[in-house]
Amino acid sequence: MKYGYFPGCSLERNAAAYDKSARAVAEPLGMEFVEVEDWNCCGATEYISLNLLASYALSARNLAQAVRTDGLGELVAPCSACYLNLTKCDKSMRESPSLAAKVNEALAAGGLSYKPGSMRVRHLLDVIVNDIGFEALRAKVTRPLTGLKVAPFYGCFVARPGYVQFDDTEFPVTLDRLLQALGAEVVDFPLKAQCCGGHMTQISEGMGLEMIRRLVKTADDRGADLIVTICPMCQLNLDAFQGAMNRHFGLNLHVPVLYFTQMMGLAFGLDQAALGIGSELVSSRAALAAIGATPEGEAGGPPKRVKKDDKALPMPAPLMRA
Amino acid sequence: MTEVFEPVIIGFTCNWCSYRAADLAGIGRMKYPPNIRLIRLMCSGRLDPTFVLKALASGADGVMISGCHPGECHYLEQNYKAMRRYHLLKRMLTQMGVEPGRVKLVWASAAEGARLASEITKMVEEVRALGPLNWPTAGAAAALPEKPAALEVPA
Amino acid sequence: MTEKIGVYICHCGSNIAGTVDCPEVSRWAAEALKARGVVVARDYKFMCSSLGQELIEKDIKELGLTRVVVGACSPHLHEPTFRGACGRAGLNPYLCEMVSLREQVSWVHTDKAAATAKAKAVVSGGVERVIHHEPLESLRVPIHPATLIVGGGIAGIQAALEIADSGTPVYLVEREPSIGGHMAQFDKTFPTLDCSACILTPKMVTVGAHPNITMLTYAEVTNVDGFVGNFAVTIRQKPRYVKADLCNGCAVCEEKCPKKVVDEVFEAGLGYRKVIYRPFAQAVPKYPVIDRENCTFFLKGTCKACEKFCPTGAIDFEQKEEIITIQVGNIILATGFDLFDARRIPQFGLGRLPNVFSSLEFERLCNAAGPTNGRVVMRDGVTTPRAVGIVHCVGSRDKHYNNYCSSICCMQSLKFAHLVEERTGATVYNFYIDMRTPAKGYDEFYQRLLEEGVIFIRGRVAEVTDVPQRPEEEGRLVVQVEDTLIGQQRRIPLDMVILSAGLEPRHDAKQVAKMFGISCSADGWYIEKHPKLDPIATMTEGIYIAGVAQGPKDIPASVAQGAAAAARVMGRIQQKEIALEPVRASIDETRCSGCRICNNMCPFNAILYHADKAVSEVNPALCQGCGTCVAACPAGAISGTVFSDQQVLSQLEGLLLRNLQPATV
Amino acid sequence: MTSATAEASHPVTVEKKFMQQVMVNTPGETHLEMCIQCGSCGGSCPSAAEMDHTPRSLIALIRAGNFEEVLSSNTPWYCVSCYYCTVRCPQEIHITDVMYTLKRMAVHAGIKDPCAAPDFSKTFVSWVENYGRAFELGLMSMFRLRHDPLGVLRITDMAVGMVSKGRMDLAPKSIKGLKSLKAIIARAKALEVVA
Repeated sequence: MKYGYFPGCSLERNAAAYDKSARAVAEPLGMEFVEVEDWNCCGATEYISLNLLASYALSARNLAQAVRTDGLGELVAPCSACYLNLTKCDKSMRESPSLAAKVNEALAAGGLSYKPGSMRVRHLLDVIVNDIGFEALRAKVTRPLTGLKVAPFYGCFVARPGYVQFDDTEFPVTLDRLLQALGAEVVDFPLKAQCCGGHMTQISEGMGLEMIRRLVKTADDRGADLIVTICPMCQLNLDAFQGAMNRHFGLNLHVPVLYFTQMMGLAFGLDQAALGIGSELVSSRAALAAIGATPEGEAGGPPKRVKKDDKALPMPAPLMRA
Repeated sequence: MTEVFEPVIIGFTCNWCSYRAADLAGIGRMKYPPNIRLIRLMCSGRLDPTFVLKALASGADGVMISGCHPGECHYLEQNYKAMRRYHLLKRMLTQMGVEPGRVKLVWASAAEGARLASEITKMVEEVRALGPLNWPTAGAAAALPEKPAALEVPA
Repeated sequence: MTEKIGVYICHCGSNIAGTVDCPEVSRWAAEALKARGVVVARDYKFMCSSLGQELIEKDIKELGLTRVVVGACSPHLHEPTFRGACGRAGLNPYLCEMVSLREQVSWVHTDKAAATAKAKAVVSGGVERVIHHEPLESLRVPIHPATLIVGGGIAGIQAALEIADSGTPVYLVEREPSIGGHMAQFDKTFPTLDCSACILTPKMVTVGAHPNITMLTYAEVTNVDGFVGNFAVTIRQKPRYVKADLCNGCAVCEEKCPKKVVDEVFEAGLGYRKVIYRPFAQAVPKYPVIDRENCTFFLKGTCKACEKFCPTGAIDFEQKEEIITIQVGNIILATGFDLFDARRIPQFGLGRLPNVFSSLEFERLCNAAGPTNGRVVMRDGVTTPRAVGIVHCVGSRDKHYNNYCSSICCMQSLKFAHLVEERTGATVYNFYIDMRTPAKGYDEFYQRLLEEGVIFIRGRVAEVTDVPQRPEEEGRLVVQVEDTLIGQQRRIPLDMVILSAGLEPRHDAKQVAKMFGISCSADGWYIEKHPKLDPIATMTEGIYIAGVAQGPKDIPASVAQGAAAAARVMGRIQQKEIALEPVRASIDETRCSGCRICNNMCPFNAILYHADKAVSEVNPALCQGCGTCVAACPAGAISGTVFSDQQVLSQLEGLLLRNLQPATV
Repeated sequence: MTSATAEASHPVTVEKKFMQQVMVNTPGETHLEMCIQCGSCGGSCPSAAEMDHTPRSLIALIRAGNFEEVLSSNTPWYCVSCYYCTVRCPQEIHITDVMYTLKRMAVHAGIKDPCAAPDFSKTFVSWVENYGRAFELGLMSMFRLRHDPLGVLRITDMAVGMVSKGRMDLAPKSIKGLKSLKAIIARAKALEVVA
């Protein structure tokens, strides 16, 4: 399958490992990524805070470029922020013709135009889970991640606000299932769709670090060997700021943070270097050594219905199970 | 007041769902344009296609047919018959050069006053855009010894 | 002959006159429609008042009116009134036509000129139509004295007792093995805190013993035919695998049955029951049922413990389901509600966090006859909570789930708060959006809870979590909420959280409504005939609704509505027969070509074909007057009273004011 | 539509005017008049602790027409746009988008920055406008130097780590079509009208 590919600024540099691993696993899964020609920054959450139209124009330019690059109509964004901005732009333009007209008037200044709805923007996780599917994934696993306890971390934008809804807004499960398909043991991680803090570390360090602490601490409490992310911003906060966080709170947590594409690569038996493993600041070497170890019994997770003889009262089964 | 074309639309409602929806719209003081005038039938199944032709021929610019939702007919399944006749009628009307927008089938349960009101508002706008239906003998209907009705702002 | 028509325009106070220039409309009618036979046109403040009606009667007598047109509210409201007036003055009631100037003109339009113009057209339509009215006699249908009540909850029980006591037969159909409904699951009832079972079970017993009541429990209505006065109802009696005539309710079978399963219905999933069971000790009827899905004998072919130990040999594994058909004149639907499944709001933790309980789970938890004998303990079955949070509006007042207020949750939550406080001494928090305690003695109960020191935090709970942020939160549940009265986010550590889930229409309410020919509101509740003046009847003659099935309400309101529905039915039975609109189709044999197109148009098989004469004929007893055959007849041989082609087409002419042009007159 | 009729029938109050301004400047349909003040937003907000008003009370202030208080509030600037408030709002109000609107209105009205956030956004945007792409190191260092010089020290090891791992550029890199991008942004800004 052929997709337009929008790496975004982070994947160029700080999340190069994400880019690398994404491209590395695409091949065995029979996905072809065609990178968008001369794309620009999506504006993150900052641009729209200052100029509405200009921020839409930024994303619209990317969409226009994508249409130019290939007529496939499907654009994959591994970065959740880019994914959100691109979908937001397309949706708003579809819903408001007057806005669309203005945006196109702006694009015209650069000799471009974009017809709302002509690009279907999707997150990499969505594509892998729904186009490739778990069966195909399992088929590709040569080195199952058995023995590895992972905390799946979705962050905000894949779950919310849900301009494109492929998972639950509160307790998403697709990444859990994907990791299970790779053989890893998924720990019950209730904060999986919480916010990583975004730019908070910059504008209010204490708050930002506190938000990071909650996530890392909980993953650690729940017995996770590592946290698996699907977004470069989340990875940056949880990984790069983990040291600062430890110092700030006098903690000594050490929970490595990898991308789900890196986990896939590992399970597919690809070479660690080819997946950019090692570029994380909190080293994952020790954690990854656990792979192959025999898993212990169920960690966390809601308790099963209790036996009759037990004093405990039965409880309803959860509606959604990973 | 500027001279806007005020279409006249005849609405056929069934006694059990859509006529009561119209009552409900009233009870809820929901606003819609005064361009529609309703005729009560027992069931949309009673609607003889010639009623619609007669309406258009006699000066109506559009006709709305409404009844209970499919599966909710007070007479079990008669609205399905209405639906079949509607589709035949539509084809025939297009043959006769009547714009499709002039005849509309709208399902409205007794609880859907708001829905009916908004459907009426929509249709009046569409027919206003289409302009008068210039069938022979038509035209006289709108002509009342009154100034043209003002366009309502639907709530 | 030309008719003498009287036109009467009602002001309805300012309801119509506020937007329609009524005097102008009647002036216009008298003038413009003179040529069409209008001899008098009047407008009056309230046509429906006795004075207004006298106006019409006087004119009929003095001016010899042969037709009457009243422009007022919806015919669904006052048509009987004005037909009555005509009748009293010696004019056939069906020579009166009512057009709606209120619901369909003044209330929905704002521009006075336009509304007045439309009113004129509507009146003119009425005048043209009435010309073609014929004098008719209303059809009189006998009322079968028996009544069907669907649903054995408190509303159905009340209705059944009222009617049975009046001396006419009642069939009470209940889906579950016992009557009692949700009320039987409760321990206490607000605001008086009297024991639910103590006030309910006597009524249940009376029902069970009542000579005029036939109880059909563990049974469901599968089909309804016919119309008011004479419904034919088909009921499926599920096999109990217990012979009612032999069983003495000793419950030895229950005791001996080796298999336990979680009771998802009566115990709300919080407790267990045997596979042969009565939902609860005071169940009515007293005979148990075997749950086939789980019975070891039905699964593996061995066991039969119940049969071995039954002293009366009442167990019968061979029992088959029975199809019962009954004739009834009226039907009351009291099918109740389903509890909103709070697991649909994952951030509240039900099903994920052990110590989060649904409201029904808690009802069972605090019930003396419940799984813990009324001990309020945490999910482990032993620990007493020190701090308990009660979350209001779960699944209610939320566009994602149910937009409406479930109306009982505030009081229910106050009741829970009191019970928890009383039985555990725990600190109790209520998290509410708005406190709604409108009925008799309710706000006093709120006051009492305030006195008891229950804590109230105004704010809709954002989430319930087991992830600690501060040391004091370790190992506990935490409710995160904005305390909107101080404008701060708070995290309250708790041991137990109770979700006051809202009320929802039964999952199958739509199918049931369809089966009985009534309709559901957008929310899924059964629609009453009039929201204020007739909250008991439905749009369908002979079908009444009572209890929560009509909309969220508490026990006193359900009882009141059950009794009201009963009174209505008893009135009907008293009259012995009911007058129906003579809306019927008839075939003119001379014009019928015998093409038989109409035959399969009729859903009621009211049209029979006489092969000998090669003509079709309508059986007026079966015809319901939908008119589909009238529209279908290629020869125009079928005509429908009250809605004849002529009547409709003339009204059309009138509405389009074609009647004003001499050419077409 | 409701407000439309209301407007037609009687003059719009100060309160309504400001609320409608906010709604007009927010893409999509958001209905601040529908807020029932339940606090789902304030309860869900991960950074509520930093805010001078919870989102809920900010909406109350908007409806009270108190625009000075609203536009000078730090609440929108501490919004991390996690969209929890938006998806949990029982009235389906697009609270996060409203926060963006309030930021734009504040900047447009030239309100004094209530915290460091506005400058962070401005710095970020300046890099994007001059190069077409974001430049983390530049962003962080420049911004830090301006706001808390000592903070730079606290993140040096991190920065060094990032650079040594090859995760941070030392110089910004710019896109080919920079000229056209600048033209697009310029035109967009010219077209942007904040009510």
